[in-house]
Amino acid sequence: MPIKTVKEAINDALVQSFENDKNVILMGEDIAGGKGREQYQGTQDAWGGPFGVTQGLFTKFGAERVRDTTIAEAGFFGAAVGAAMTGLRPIVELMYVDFAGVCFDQMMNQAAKVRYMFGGKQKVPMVVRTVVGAGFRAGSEHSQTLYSLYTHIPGLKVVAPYDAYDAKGLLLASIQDDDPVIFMEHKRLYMTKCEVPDDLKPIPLGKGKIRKSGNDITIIAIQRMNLFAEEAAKKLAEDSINCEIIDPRTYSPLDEELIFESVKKTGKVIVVDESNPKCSLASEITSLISEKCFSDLKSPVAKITAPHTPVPFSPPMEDYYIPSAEKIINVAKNF
Amino acid sequence: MPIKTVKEAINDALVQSFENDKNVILMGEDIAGGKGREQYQGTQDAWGGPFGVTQGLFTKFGAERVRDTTIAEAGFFGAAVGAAMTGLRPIVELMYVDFAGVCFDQMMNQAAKVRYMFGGKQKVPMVVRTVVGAGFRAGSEHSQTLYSLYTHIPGLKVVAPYDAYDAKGLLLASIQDDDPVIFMEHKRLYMTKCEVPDDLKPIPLGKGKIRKSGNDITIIAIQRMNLFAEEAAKKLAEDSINCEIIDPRTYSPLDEELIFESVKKTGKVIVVDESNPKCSLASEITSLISEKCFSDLKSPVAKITAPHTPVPFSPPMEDYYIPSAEKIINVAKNF
Amino acid sequence: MDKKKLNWIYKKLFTIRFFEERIKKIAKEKTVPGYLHTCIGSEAICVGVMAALNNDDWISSTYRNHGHAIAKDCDLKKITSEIYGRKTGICKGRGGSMHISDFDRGMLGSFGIVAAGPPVVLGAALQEKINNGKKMSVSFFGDGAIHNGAFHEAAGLAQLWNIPMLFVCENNGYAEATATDWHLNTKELSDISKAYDMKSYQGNGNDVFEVYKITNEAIIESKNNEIPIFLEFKNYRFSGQYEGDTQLYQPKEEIEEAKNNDPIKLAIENSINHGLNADKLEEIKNIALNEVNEAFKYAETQPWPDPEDALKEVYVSYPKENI
Amino acid sequence: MDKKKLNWIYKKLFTIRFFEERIKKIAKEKTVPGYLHTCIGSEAICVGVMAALNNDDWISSTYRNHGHAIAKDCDLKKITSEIYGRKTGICKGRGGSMHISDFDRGMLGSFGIVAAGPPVVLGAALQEKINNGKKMSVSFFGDGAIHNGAFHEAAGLAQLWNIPMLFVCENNGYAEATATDWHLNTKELSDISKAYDMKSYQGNGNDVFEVYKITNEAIIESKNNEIPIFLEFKNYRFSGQYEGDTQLYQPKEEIEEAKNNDPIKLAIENSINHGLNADKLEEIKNIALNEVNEAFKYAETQPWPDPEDALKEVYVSYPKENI
Ligand SMILES: Cc1ncc(C[n+]2csc(CCOP(=O)(O)OP(=O)(O)O)c2C)c(N)n1
Ligand SMILES: Cc1ncc(C[n+]2csc(CCOP(=O)(O)OP(=O)(O)O)c2C)c(N)n1
Ligand SMILES: [Mg+2]
Ligand SMILES: [Mg+2]
Repeated sequence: MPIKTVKEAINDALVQSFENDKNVILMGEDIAGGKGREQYQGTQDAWGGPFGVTQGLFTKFGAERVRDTTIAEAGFFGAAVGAAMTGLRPIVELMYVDFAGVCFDQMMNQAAKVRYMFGGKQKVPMVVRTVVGAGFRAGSEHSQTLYSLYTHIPGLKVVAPYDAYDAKGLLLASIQDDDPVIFMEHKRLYMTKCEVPDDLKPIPLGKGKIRKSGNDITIIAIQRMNLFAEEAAKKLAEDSINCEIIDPRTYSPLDEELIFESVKKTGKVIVVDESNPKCSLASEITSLISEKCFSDLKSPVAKITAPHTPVPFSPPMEDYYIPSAEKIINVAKNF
Repeated sequence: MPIKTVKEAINDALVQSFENDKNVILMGEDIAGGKGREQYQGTQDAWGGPFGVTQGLFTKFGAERVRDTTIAEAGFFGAAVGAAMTGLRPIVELMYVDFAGVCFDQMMNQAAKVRYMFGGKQKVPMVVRTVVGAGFRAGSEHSQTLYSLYTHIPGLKVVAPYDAYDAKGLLLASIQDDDPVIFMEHKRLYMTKCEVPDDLKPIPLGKGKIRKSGNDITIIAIQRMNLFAEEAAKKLAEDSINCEIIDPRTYSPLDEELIFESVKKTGKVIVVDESNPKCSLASEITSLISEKCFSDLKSPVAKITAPHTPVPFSPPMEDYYIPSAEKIINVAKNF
Repeated sequence: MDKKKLNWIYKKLFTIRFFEERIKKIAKEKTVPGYLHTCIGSEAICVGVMAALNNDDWISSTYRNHGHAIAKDCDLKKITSEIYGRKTGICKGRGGSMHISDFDRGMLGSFGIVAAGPPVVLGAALQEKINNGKKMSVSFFGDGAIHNGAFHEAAGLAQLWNIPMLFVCENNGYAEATATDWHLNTKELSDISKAYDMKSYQGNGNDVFEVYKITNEAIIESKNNEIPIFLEFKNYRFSGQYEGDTQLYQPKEEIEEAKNNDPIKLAIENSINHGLNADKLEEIKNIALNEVNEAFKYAETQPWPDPEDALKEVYVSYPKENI
Repeated sequence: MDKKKLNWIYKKLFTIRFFEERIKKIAKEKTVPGYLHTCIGSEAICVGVMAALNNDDWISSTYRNHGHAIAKDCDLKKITSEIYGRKTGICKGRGGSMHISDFDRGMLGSFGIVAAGPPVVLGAALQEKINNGKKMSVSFFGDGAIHNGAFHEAAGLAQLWNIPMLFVCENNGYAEATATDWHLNTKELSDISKAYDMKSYQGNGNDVFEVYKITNEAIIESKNNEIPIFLEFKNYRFSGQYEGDTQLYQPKEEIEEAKNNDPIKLAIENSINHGLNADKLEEIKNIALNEVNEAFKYAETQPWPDPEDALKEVYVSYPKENI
């Protein structure tokens, strides 16, 4: 089976979706980089966005469907809403999720609410692809995750794949989905690899995944945190602590059943989230477990999150900011 | 002692702050309503914003300090950040918190982060006054609370008073505070009254309030939910269930101690939040309690929130959407 | 102009005026819940623009949407029922007066957020362009919206991408309590379009025939040249920002003067020139009034939604237990 | 021009160029963490504008801020230390290259969000106006920022409120990988200011003396008439968007041609006319190079921050246990 990076898997899913459905279009900044000077051949499509994820699409599918935008997120996010309502399946790029604040209104008040408040006649099948995450030495304004901002808003779906397999399967599903989906790609995962079948089917939104089964402790890991969860689980296995790792994969809707079942089995839970702690996914999942698995819990759910600070630039501070395998191990050993 | 509405108390706090500190200014839409036609006397200052909260300020303090803005929230919120950094104490109005999405970037990335990411030399003493809340038959785009959006962001403080006394004291403190504060006023509370001393001192941010003491159940009520908590507590008293009601009043920072002490005493908790449930304040508080008071809890913390839907317009649906005294009573009785 | 269209125009003008007057009445009586924004003084713009559109063309509106919805031929009874918050409302009672919208009539939505509409309409127009569709796309917004970034971003992209669409700005003299000229930097509001080299036209928003003519021509030009066009129609906001607004900031003299240009008055005065005699006019008026009365009668007696309807149609698909 | 200023200008030009060339080198060697945006080709704009400013005037910058910080006389060692992520960095290592900023030098901030700066500078300028302050306020941004709503909202308010300030647009031909003219609706970029009837001037951004002259005159006009002014300086972005960018989209011929107008080359050619002889020029160059070398030597040996420093200075006051 072919081995792919997350980046390639996403590109594959995009190409496949473009080929299968002529209503799929893409809008974003610098996705047609270089096309500015038409007189120079061979320079277009040089970028595909800053991470090169969409490279090749402009050449393959043309300027009509692969639309290079100005730095006007409120404008083209709104356009995606209108295009989605009238029949297209637009994908829009928010280059970094840190820019969420310049176009949050179109997601929160239009994309999320038109179906509901206008009486159910409309649907908004759009996907926001965006890049999240710390650990890139990218500073306070290019490193946030902000999962919870979108998860809080009814009407939006939130998806955050960990590996290339899930990235492809979930993106295919997101593009086919009839609701607005925020699809979050972690910049530190782009180059990670795994096997991805060419004929991979869409993975239904709202279904979590047990990345490792175990009986002693449930680790619920948000996106990149699966990396640390796996590391920790390996180390803990040496001490005969057998962890179950759950990747919820989608945060709205959340696969509560999968989580609760695991907690019933283990009675001990660690939730690991790279976000700031207050009103985070970690808080949400913790509160759900505390409510629904009250008598199953042997000790309080442990939350491991970033502190309540912006993301610092300097490596020692940023490394301290991000949850780690060590932190998970420490908590696990103290249960 | 004078009896004041929340509206009057806020106006008082504004006037007092303007008088005490010449660096205090106000920016917002329609706060100088009518001034547009200078040739007509007596028509200016007719509005004071849609709820009339700032009425009189324009006449008292003039156009220089009471700035009528265009509908350009990203522009004047950013201006508030710059003005605050350079010595003023700007207050800006976000007419309804539902418009948060058009100017969230300036709060999340500038107001909240400049101090931290630029090395601690700067401070941003600004206050965002905004109107929140359902129950006004104002539909999906004028009824949200969005407490958790701001609470999630490190660098911001979040304040939400329930009564006129707290509104005045907390607003005085917010304006004197050296950090950016989101001050949330609930539209359904504006006309409620209580005693407010003329010489009320600022109430420190980060201190909750026990609105009623009791031993059996702790009800933690977010802003307007205190109304229902009190109603419920009265009814429950008839059944000899003695509730303690805690109003955290500020959500960032949160008075965790006060909450934990109460939970230690009662072992039973209901958190009531008018917001949508996911990644809400209710989830945050629930997760904190579940972690820190694990062995004190006799049953799982009960969350009472709105459903995961936009706010519907029609009264029967909106009433169903909003938590109620009945819902609190039902939960309490089933503990 | 053909007779049918002429009759349609007059009927719509009267319907909107009668409707809004009735709304003002029930607002005073507090018969209906929530905010009510009426559009008395905007009838010629609503009707003139819509007369130039096909039934299935796309529009967006704002919280001040009654006139647009009526002129877009949305069901009057269902509009009214929506304002009353009833189950049979055009949005099933979930929207209310501010969000009246009927997708089946090309109404993309009535947005409560100032300047949220132009980007959305840009998207509909983009879709038409990509699919070689024939529908025109029109965004209605007020003089206050031109200061907002979302308008600018939509305008810039529309021009850049050669998107046929109309930006229709109703300059009614006020944004809430603030007079238009209090906030205007340029001599004319439509000068804002210079930032994008966008074609623009101004017209008398009180003259339904002028509005119709300008819009008609603009649509042809926009489609033929594949360009967006900015239209500014000047009129006067006789109503307050919302019902209950004291309007203290609107000088009496100003209101009186504006009455000379009341769009309904002008239309009546013009009717003879267009070959509509007094009897016919009276007949149309009566039909309009009757329909309005019927709509309110209908709405008043409609059932309330079930409380649990609040939980429906948030998503196309989502696990029920997670709502 | 007095000698001191002249020397200052040349020294800053050289310092910035040497600094950025060194940054390019360490970027290749991967000596420093994170994104690095260099400003080779922007030296004349950075230095020309700052030469017209007082030391304590307010500016905002972007992620492409090294030149602005150096021209604003921020401590070179601390700038470098910041880029290296060290404890003695100008932002204590919390900002990094993208956020270099020194409030004590009037640098309000280097913002990573495109067009976030103009509104913030508007606020500083508003403060000066209200307090009858004397400081000028200048927002630097790129050609890409003019499409963003935040720029438009700030520009509109500045004009409306008669705020003396400068909107300085560096039109360096590219916004990331996208050529300026690919996105421009108007013939000239500065035409965007027409939307606000805002005064605007264009200048050759490669000629430090022209930039200085235009800025100087604009400051006087802006202060005297209490108006904002929009300045467009054209130059060329020799660097990629960030270090590591392949720049495939920048045609070779274009780069070669631009070299004829390299701001440093032009300044050297012009030096004689300004009464600076070759020896003096060489001396200044050496001092500049030396300072850059010292700064990097300093930075390389600085201590790392303590990990727990991550928890500091989020707020002025906040309970520690809640962080
Ligand atoms: C982003 C945003 N800011 C503020 C408001 C509050 N608001 C509602 S209507 C209005 C005035 C709009 O005036 P105009 O565009 O002229 O439309 P009109 O009401 O005259 O039709 C304002 C400020 C809003 N709805 N959205
Ligand atoms: C709101 C926002 N959208 C997108 C980006 C990503 N981005 C960073 S720089 C840039 C291009 C800016 O170009 P320009 O304004 O010309 O400045 P230059 O880099 O040429 O100095 C973009 C799109 C951003 N930082 N902020
Ligand atoms: Mg108006
Ligand atoms: Mg540029």
